[in-house]
Amino acid sequence: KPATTPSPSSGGQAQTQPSGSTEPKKNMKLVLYAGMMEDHVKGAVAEFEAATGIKVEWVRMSSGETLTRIRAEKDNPQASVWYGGPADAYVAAAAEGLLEPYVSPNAEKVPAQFKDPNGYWTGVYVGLLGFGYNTALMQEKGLTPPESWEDLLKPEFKGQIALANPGSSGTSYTMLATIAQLMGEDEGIEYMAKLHEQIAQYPKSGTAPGQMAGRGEVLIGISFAHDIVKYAKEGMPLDVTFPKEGTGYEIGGIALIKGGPDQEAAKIFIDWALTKEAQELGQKYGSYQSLTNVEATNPPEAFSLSEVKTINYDLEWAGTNRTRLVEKWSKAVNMQ
Amino acid sequence: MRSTLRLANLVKEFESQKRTVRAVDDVSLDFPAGAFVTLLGPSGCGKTTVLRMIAGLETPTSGEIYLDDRPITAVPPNKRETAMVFQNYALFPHLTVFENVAYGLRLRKVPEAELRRAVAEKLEMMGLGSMADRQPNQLSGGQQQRVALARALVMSPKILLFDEPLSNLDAKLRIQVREDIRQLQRRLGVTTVYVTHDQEEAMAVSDYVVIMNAGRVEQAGPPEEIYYEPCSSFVADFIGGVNLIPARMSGPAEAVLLDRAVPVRNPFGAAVGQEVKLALRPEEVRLGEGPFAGTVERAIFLGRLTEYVIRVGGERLVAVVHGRHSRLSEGAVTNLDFNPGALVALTR
Amino acid sequence: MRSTLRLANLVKEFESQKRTVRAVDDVSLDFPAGAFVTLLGPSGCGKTTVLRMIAGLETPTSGEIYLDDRPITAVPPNKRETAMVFQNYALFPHLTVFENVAYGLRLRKVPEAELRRAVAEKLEMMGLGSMADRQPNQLSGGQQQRVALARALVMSPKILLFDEPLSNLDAKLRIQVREDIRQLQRRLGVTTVYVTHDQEEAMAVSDYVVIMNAGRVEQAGPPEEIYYEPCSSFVADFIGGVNLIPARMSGPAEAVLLDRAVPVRNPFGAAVGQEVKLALRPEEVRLGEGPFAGTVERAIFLGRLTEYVIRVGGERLVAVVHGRHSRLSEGAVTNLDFNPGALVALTR
Amino acid sequence: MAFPAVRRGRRQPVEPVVLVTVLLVAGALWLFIVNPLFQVMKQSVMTPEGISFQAYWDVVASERILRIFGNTLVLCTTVSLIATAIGFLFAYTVAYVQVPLKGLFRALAILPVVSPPFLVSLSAILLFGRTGLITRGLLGMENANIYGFGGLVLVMVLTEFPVTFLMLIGLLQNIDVSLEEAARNSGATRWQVFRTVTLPLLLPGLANAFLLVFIQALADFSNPMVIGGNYMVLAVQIYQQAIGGYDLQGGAAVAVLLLLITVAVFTLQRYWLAGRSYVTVTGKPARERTQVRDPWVVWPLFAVVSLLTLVVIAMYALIPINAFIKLWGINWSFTLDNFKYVLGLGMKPIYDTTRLALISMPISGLLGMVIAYLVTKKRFFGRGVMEFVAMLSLAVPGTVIGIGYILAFNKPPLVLTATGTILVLAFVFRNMPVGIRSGIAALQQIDPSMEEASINLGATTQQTFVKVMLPLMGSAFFSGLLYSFVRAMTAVSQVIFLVSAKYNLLTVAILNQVDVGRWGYASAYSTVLILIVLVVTVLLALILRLFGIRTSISDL
Ligand SMILES: Nc1ncnc2c1ncn2[C@@H]1O[C@H](COP(=O)(O)OP(=O)(O)OP(=O)(O)O)[C@@H](O)[C@H]1O
Ligand SMILES: Nc1ncnc2c1ncn2[C@@H]1O[C@H](COP(=O)(O)OP(=O)(O)OP(=O)(O)O)[C@@H](O)[C@H]1O
Ligand SMILES: [Fe+3]
Ligand SMILES: [Mg+2]
Ligand SMILES: [Mg+2]
Repeated sequence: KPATTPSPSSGGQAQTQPSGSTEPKKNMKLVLYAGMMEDHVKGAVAEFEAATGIKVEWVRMSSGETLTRIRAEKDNPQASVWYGGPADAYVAAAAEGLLEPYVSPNAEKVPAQFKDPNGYWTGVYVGLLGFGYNTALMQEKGLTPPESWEDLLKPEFKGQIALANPGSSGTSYTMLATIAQLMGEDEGIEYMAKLHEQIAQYPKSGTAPGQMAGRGEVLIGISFAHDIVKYAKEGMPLDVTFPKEGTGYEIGGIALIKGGPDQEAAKIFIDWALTKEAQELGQKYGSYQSLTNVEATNPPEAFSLSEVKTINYDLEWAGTNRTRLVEKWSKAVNMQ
Repeated sequence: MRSTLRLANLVKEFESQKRTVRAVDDVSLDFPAGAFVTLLGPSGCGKTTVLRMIAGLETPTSGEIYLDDRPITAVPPNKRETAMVFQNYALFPHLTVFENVAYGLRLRKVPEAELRRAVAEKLEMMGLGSMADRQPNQLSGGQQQRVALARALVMSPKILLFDEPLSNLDAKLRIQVREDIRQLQRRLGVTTVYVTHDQEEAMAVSDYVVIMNAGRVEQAGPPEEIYYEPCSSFVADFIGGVNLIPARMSGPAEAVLLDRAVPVRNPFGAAVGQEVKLALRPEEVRLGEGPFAGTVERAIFLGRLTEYVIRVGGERLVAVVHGRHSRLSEGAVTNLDFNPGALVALTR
Repeated sequence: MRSTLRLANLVKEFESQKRTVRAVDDVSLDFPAGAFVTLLGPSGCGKTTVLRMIAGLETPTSGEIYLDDRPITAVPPNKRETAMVFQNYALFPHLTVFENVAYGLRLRKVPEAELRRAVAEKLEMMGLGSMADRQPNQLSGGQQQRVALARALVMSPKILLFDEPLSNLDAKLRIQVREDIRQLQRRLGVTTVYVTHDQEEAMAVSDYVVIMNAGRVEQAGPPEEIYYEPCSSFVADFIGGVNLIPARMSGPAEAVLLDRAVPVRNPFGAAVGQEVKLALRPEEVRLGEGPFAGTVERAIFLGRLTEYVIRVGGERLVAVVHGRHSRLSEGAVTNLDFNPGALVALTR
Repeated sequence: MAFPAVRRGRRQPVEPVVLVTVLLVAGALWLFIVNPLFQVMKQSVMTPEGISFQAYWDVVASERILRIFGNTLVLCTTVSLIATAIGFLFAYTVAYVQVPLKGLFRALAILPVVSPPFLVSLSAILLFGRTGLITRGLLGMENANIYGFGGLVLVMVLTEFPVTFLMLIGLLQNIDVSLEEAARNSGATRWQVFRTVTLPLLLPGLANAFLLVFIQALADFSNPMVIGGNYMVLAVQIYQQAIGGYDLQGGAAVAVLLLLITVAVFTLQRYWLAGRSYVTVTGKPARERTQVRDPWVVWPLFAVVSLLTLVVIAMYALIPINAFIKLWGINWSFTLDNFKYVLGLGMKPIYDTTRLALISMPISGLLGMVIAYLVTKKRFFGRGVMEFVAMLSLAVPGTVIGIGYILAFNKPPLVLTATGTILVLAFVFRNMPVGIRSGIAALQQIDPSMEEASINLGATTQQTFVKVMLPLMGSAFFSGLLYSFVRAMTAVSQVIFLVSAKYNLLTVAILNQVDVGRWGYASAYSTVLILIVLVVTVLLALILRLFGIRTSISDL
């Protein structure tokens, strides 16, 4: 069993006030694989660099890409922090021994529900799955927005729904796992097969369905609510509803990569990312997730977990059953 | 069966880079039935263009072509009863020898049995019987030549056209194939137009030779007439090595050559006192005795004959001596004379 | 300055499709200093291969090449002091005329001033002075030829090599350029090896002619020797049209030809009673009188001469008559005789 | 691999330079093509429990994968057929028919070369998507669905047909005119000439074009990703299985399956088409072809070709236009925001991409020419293998190469991950094949006497290569350089795994944007990219001219 205590390596001390940085950190640097939106990462990194003087290099990748990459680099890891992107990939990575447990002193502000009990990863934000629908189109067609998973199967939505491919998108896998947990595995797959009939396109990335709905290419896009909100703020005629049966969510994680260089700087970064200030940065760059630091103020646009009915999402199960579930799903939808 | 061909005031202009090139300039010619007529001239003089207009591959800018006295200028090439043998043979590389020869007949939808007979007969005639199933690239140059000929003949064309058919063959083969072509043409009696720039070849095969220069006809006639009665320096020079010696007419049939009055033929009526060129064939120079004296500059042994370059006065004359003889060495001094009637006064 | 070249037992074999082709088969030759030697033979006899071995472009399978008595077989081609003029000239299309000629000197790092002088001199010599800045494709065939020659000469090679340099030129130009090459070689005195399959060209330019057949040397010697004293039917035939008449020796210098005993030369010592071929040059046949009677089958006017094909007994003889004469028409009957000493008995 | 050996051939025993070059090239090919691919294959059989072929069994047993396999073959075949047909139509029209605007049709061929591969997908969505200009705007269609097989075929055909056009026009122009005239003269109508002479002569060329498109389509990943909808193909499956499903082993097994198709296709091409080219370049200037002028041929062809051209132009013009539009389909107002965003994220990706592409360009171009030269002009053992291996990287999906590169170069002795070097290497070895192809084609047309003349004048092999062969390969060299530059600029799949924090690449950024549906940003990025490519193209042509290498840029 991995230790729950911080690793013995020194330096990664509590750092609620990062401005207290001194000389040695000036020479420190850090390589980061990030799963959030490009502009968010860029902004966060800039703030961090300004605060600590640690130079950060980063690459944005989808969670699957990041995992594959970390895995391929196992013998000689190139990055030390994995920042953002759904925690189920983190769970998979932890199971393969790719992560180094690290419990940040700041993690105590994060409810247990949003972090790994063994300290392999810690949540930085929470995103809720929602139905983004095109308000203009919905009105034009005189339809009412879906209020439940069942609603999605309505004939009027046939060919009008976009859902990312669960094979490539963490977002969409979250939905798949949610359905499986909500309805039971076999019934869930059956539901997904029925839903397949309604789907216009399975884009690669989880944010695309919201966009597509916003542009009116489809009526409904299943995405994370915060993305839909973001697009709505950018001018798209979008609004969000949540399934009344209960929706799933993703926890955006952060973790230390095992054997990565610059472990010390990495810990400083993780500590920083969990601070109230760092978490509140997101909204400046159009990220409207709910925040995990209990002291942090949610952006006004974000939906808090208390407003929306969520299921009790089992990340561990979702992570360990991913291959099987995706395979089952692809089989079900492709073999009809 | 034998057809006549007539070209009336044919003109062909090409547009090239905004300039108009008059490749063929008012050519009128009569091709008697069954004749073997050769178009001879330097590169670019328009020979090929004339041939292609006859085949319909090029449309005349003006003028008219008559086949058996019917105008055919508007008939498309695939409807004309002409068959052409191309310089590079233009055999279809994707078809066997048999199919190459059968090509035109298949287009005519000749029944299979008849087609096989006709093709086999022509292949036999050309000595290609055993090669029917080969691809063209498995044949030697001479064999390819004959396939091309068979392909043309099998169509029983009214006019047979050749565009420098021998220029890709080597010297020995060239002589052999030209003999074959000539004999075949005699046998079949099909009116033939043949293009070449090799004067020996032209003379060897033709009933009539047409000398072209810069798109125009310079002279037309049987080979001997052209050789012995050239109408211009250009023709004289082109039809075979000739000495062209500047001289002045000193009488109606006499000119002053190297300070000496010599009798000349004057077919173009040069006036007394006029500057002319005296054409003199090298083989008409007799070495050893005569009123002129010269120095041998070069002696070139060519087997059958020896060529001498001799400086006489200010002129350089080429003389040839045939067969075995005691060779004049370079630098030797010799007297020389011309055969009677050998000097022809040319006015242009 | 003048170099000698010697080939000793050169053999070259090619592997092609699992078969071994012996392209050059035990060739030994001595090239005297400053001589102009021509390799002459039918297509595929190995001429080019010999030339390429001299240039180092091909490695002999066995045998040795000596330049000024030093073996050079192992010297790489770029280190050999040979310069080659290619059949297709092989001018570098991306370089101007000047740069083409300067190419080799630049590789030798000749100082710019000297280089300019040397190149300009050679261009001048070739009459290309005004064309230094043109691209090769802006030149006529003859001019391209001369650039290729200038490019070879500027290297001051010990051996000058030509591979059918004239075969891409037209008839008139060919004669002119071969004269130029010959005179230049005389002037510079550089030992020259020249490949051609045109016998007239070979005789016109060479000090020595080497007749090759199927990879072997058939005969080597001055042109006249080869022409008048061929050692085999092959040579006799190749060096210029010849009649080869089967006959039986009836004495040491006498053979029975068409039922009649005739005096023959017997250089190869054919035994009495032996079957031989009598070589007879067409120009040694005298028409009009003589002990033999024949029928004219074909009369071909070729300008300078007229060729007759005459059937005598069971034989077909070719005779040529030079210059103007009253033509024998086809089908005419004529008597004929041979010049004394014209018949040579060949044993192979 | 390739070992030079002394052979009794036309030349001297292999020169030391050639020997060394062959060894070096062979080593490089082994290290940077064979080795990474081998690593991927190793992945597919290595399990914690030891070597196992279970992954292959799973692949073969999976109906789904077999179905995808079928999909892939159907798609590639359809695309290749249509692209070849259209390319041929264009080529024939330009080479044989007296139509106006020939220059424009020719210029068209360069468009797909200078633009990122998935741009057409993007444009297709903008034009034919649900909110497409044409589908929604023009036709008022509500439920147009561009995603899927149809859209894929449309997009891939539009990207690939110019390649077949370029290939076929060269061949058509080289067909000896006298063959067609001989057919005419034998009584064939124009149509009969086309059917019995032109077409059969071009058949090997058509097959070649078909196979080239087939292989490219096989490896194409970004178009199916962007517009494929539910239509799965192998290249995407590899990605999703290995990346999305975290199943590298299964993905690798599928990749090997795809590799098998490639090898089969290559082998087919090599042995079936070997020596079957009827089109010969004699070097003699042939007579110019008399163009078809009959109106009933000219105008229908012109109409079809113009229409296609219009579509292509529209597709490409849309990108820069879209870059200035706020929100396609919703807010049509003019904006500079997209450029602000792109430039705001920093010039770094733009700068990095250009720099790496520029570095890889001459290496890839030269190496390509060297390999072409070795393969065509030198004899050594393993020549065919060298040619095949060098071409291999073209036919493998970039994702596979990318994974192979991390697997191969993230541990001693050669640690290259996170360096610019690995990107440059990936670019070089992936982009070289087209240079090699055109180099080989160019070299085969150069008379051997050129080389011999140079050697005879005292040049060594290196000098001959640099001073004669390279300039003579001018336009092939140029297109090799240009292609490798553009492909480096626009590369996506193989670099997803190779981009490091230090080097962020433009196309990855573009694809990310396309992916999340931010087309404005993607368009702005692409516009910048196309501008850079155009500038480099022109500069390159100018620089090469200084070296005496003339290029065909003036034709374009
Ligand atoms: N399609 C064309 N366009 C422009 N000019 C042409 C064309 N065809 C021929 N010419 C020009 O017309 C002239 C005559 O050409 P033609 O081919 O008839 O000459 P030729 O006598 O056959 O010469 P050669 O002996 O070289 O074959 C030349 O100046 C040639 O350049
Ligand atoms: N590289 C090669 N591989 C195989 N065979 C060859 C090669 N080069 C030449 N040969 C063969 O060697 C023989 C002699 O060829 P070579 O080129 O020397 O002949 P040539 O006398 O120059 O003929 P031509 O007059 O046609 O040029 C021919 O049979 C030829 O096919
Ligand atoms: Fe000749
Ligand atoms: Mg011509
Ligand atoms: Mg040769």
